[in-house]
Amino acid sequence: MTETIQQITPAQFVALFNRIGEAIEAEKGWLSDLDGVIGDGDHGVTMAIGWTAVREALAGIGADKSFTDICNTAAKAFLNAVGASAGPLYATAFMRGGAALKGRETLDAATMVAFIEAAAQGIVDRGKAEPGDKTMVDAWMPAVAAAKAALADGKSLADCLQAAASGAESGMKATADMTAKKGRSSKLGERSLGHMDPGAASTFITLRTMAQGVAALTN
Amino acid sequence: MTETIQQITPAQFVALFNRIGEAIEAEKGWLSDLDGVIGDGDHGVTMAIGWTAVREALAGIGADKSFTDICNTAAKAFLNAVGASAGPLYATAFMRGGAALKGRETLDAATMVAFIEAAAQGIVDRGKAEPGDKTMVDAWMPAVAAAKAALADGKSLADCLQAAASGAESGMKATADMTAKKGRSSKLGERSLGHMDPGAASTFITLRTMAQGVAALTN
Amino acid sequence: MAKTKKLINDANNIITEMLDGVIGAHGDILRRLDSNPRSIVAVDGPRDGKVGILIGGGSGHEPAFLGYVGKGLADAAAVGNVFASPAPDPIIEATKAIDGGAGVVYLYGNYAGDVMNFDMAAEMCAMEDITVRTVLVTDDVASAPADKWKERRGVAGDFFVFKVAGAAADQMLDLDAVVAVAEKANRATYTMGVALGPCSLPHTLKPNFEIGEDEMEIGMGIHGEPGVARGKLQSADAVTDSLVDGILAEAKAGAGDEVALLVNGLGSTSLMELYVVHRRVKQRLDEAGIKIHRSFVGNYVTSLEMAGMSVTLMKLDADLKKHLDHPCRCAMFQVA
Amino acid sequence: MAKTKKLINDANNIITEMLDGVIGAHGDILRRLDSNPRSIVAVDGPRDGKVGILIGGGSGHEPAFLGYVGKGLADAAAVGNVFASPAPDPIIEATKAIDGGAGVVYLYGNYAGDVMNFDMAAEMCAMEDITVRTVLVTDDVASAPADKWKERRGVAGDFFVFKVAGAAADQMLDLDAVVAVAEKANRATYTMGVALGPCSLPHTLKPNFEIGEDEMEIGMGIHGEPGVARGKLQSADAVTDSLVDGILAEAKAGAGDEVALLVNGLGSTSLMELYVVHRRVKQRLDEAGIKIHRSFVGNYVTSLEMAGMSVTLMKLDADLKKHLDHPCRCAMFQVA
Ligand SMILES: Nc1ncnc2c1ncn2[C@@H]1O[C@H](COP(=O)(O)OP(=O)(O)O)[C@@H](O)[C@H]1O
Ligand SMILES: Nc1ncnc2c1ncn2[C@@H]1O[C@H](COP(=O)(O)OP(=O)(O)O)[C@@H](O)[C@H]1O
Ligand SMILES: [Mg+2]
Ligand SMILES: [Mg+2]
Ligand SMILES: [Mg+2]
Ligand SMILES: [Mg+2]
Repeated sequence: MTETIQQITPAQFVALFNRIGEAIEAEKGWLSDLDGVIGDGDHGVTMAIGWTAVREALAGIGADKSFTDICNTAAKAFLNAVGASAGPLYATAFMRGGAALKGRETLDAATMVAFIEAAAQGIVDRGKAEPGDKTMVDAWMPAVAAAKAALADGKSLADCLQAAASGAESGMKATADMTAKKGRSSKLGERSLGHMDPGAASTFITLRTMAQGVAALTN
Repeated sequence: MTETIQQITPAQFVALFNRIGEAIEAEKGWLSDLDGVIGDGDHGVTMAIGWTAVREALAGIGADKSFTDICNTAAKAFLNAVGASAGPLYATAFMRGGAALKGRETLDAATMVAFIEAAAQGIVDRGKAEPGDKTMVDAWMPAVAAAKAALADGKSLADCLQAAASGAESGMKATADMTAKKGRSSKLGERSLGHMDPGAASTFITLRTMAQGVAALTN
Repeated sequence: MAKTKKLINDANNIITEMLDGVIGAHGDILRRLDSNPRSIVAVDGPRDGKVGILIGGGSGHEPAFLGYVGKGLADAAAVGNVFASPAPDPIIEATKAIDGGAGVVYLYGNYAGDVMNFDMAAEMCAMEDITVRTVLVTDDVASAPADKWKERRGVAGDFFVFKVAGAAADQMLDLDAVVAVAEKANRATYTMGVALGPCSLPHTLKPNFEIGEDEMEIGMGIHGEPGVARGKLQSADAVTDSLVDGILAEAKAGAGDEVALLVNGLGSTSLMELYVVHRRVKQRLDEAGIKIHRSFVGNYVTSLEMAGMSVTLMKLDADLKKHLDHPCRCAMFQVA
Repeated sequence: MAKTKKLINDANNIITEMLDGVIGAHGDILRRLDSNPRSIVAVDGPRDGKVGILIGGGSGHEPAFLGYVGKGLADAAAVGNVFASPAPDPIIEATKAIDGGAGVVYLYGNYAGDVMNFDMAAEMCAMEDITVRTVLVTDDVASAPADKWKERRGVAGDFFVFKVAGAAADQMLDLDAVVAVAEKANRATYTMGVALGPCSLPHTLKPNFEIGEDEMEIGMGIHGEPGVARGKLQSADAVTDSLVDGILAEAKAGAGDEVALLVNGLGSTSLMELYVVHRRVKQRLDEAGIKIHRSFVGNYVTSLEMAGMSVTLMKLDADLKKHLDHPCRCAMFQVA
């Protein structure tokens, strides 16, 4: 029986980014619809533009580039292509995540969890949102907690990512019960109740796609 | 058995005008719809505004006023309230019709036919449209012809008016088969085929209402 | 079908209320005559010895017509009901108010209703010894073939003809000269438009024409009068190309010529789209070696909230150029 | 549901094509930086010793923001995607281009995305020794309670704050003074809006919110962000009254005060309706003894083809009045 791999290379990391781009492209309608209800309706458009730019930038990246280089290239491409809220938030996540991978030649379960944690912290630092504010932070935080728990339990790389994705999913769903306090929808107050936060949804798609991508990689 | 009257007084003439105003008000949606297809969609609005102004102006008119005074008052009120194409056309019709009634104290079949003929001529003079151009002229001309024929046949006042109304009706219907050559819809060319001219329709409503109004008057 | 939504009170009062708003907002530039509340006259502009410029037409085309009244442009506008020519009275009163003894020029788009009302007014004014001359704007290429150009409608090209004639009068040209300039401007001005969606009249609150969810209509008039061809909506470049083709075929403009360009919005088409169209027009003119002397982009002659736009070219000579660039100060348009 | 109709080519190129159009039409007033095509800079305006004024935000609000770049108003605009803040890069490049050694002020509406991107840019500029100060516009009364005014969105009031700050900088006030004037203008500016219908983004071509055929939403944001209350559409006067009530409760303006008034269209609401609204606002202000120093009516800060409008008051003192009246020459707005 083939086994899923325990560590990935920079080239496989690039492939993961491409896969996320495809998933975002496929889900952009849903993301924009979510944003239409409680925001300005562009989150899917913005994410798709950003990820197209990321894929284009990574298409030209040298095989010798490090995880950090890859992350910085993605960050820059994403940020400049989109601006918006998503731009600084995801770009900071990529950069911080990339910094956490400095010097690594492969990425295993522990470093992947460190990557996710640093990315999440980047989003918190950039946006200053608190848990419960109904933002993507509410997907990233439970994702990090679940991934760390999985790692402590000695889970595999794929399982740790799957834990992160599941954490993000419950976090995303929980945003429906929150009253927005940051971002465009914060002006909505009570009327935001019952609707999921689009940034939390794109976070879930990102982490789910990473988990699926790694699960599909076999030795 | 009561008989319909053979001549009407200025006061009854004013009542006829009021009745036309009510009919136009009731049909304004239809007139605007017709104009929407081949013109700019305002003919019903315009006619309703004009006839409201006529009714207001006639509400204050002295009982001693002549047919000519009544017509001039109506003409002035209509023209100033609406402008548009309908304004000068109908206002000229009222004025010329009124001039044809100069000195009359009652209005019988012959003078009524003269009134309609003068009104129609006013419209031709003002708009310079020819028969077949797909304008209200195509309702007025057959109305005049039919009314004159009825008069020559010795028909009653009511019957002469009924003949005018029927003439206007067939003229109106015939405009559907014409290609517009005057007014807004003239730019339409072939595409105006199959649609009745709104001004011909308001002409029909006007004459039909006069016929009905006189028919309802009994000695 | 549900009624369209508008911010109005009573549709019967809408023109009066609009004019209250206009005078309330722009009392430094516009005033309303006591003798007729539908006559809007420039505070600064009309003066002894100057040819008076009177424009007008139905309402619903704002900023046309009253937005173009002011120093250096028109002296007065006569205001009609929505999409309906003004009656003779407001035209007559405005004519009297702006007559400086040098005659008055009536400038308006060629529509049967306007012609009848303005002609009636002109006849009355003649009886009071005011010389009135009329120049009809006939820029809408789609509305009649070239050999019948006198039957064409006036659409967004109104703006260019008004601007040029207003400048000529402000520079104290005499009546014949102002009329000649206005006629030259009109003959040099070509417009083609496209409509994507209807507007609704305040009285009816229903769309004034029907158009498929994926259709456009080339050549539709500014009151929703049907145009020359209906088809599937195409890309901005393809639409622009058909308009430019139609215009250039007539304007006979070529390398070395200079033009003024107006990309006009009909009401609800965004500036973003209008600039995308301007980009394509300029590409086409650049290719043809035609120089754009001045560009105007925005809602200049509208049809309430109709969706769509038009492209207008005015072929320039030194004279037209000078008048186009002449300063003016109106409530809704300025050249400094 | 059918897609909405727009005159576009590829939605992915729409900002580039719009900017091609803008530069092609207004090359005498605006230029695009080689270093970043989303940085639009005034041809005339930026100069040594003058505080630079940089405005910006998402596209789709035209004439905001780039229409307000020009002599006497803003020196540059950074242009984002539709309804999305510009990235730091175009902000940084524009900052460098307009820095005259006296510092640069960033002025934009208060949105999370804009704050993050402009702050990132400001940090980068600080590293290159350009002093940047930021004034957020927070005029949307409906978007947060008075005690949390700093959380309020910036909407049509952008225009007043930009105008005043631009004039102050053009008059060579120093950085502290320009910031102080901009902050004062922002605190004196109050907006309430109403939306009647949605717009659609070029990428999605579907309405960005749903609203009943007979409904309106008070306080909706200029990107279709939900407002404070939804209800049946009322008469123009009733709607205007709720907006004016909301504004006056906060502005604490009364007899003897002077204000600037902006009746702003969101895109597809006709000028006719905007003037009907202006009429009512003026009635209300007249009743309250508040004097309108200057009125602006039209599409100043839009949301593509959204239907609706907003009312903005800026309470004036001698200083704000002077800056408001200061001449400016922009591609889409002029004070002569
Ligand atoms: N301060 C913040 N911190 C964290 N996330 C935020 C913050 N502000 C906004 N967001 C996230 O950004 C998402 C919206 O992104 P997007 O629609 O792309 O940008 P915009 O709001 O500028 O239109 C929200 O759903 C929310 O998850
Ligand atoms: N020159 C003309 N002669 C006779 N009737 C005309 C002429 N021009 C227009 N009409 C009539 O006017 C009607 C349209 O009137 P209306 O809609 O009120 O005015 P407008 O065309 O100015 O909107 C047409 O249906 C036609 O019957
Ligand atoms: Mg958004
Ligand atoms: Mg009509
Ligand atoms: Mg009409
Ligand atoms: Mg956005």
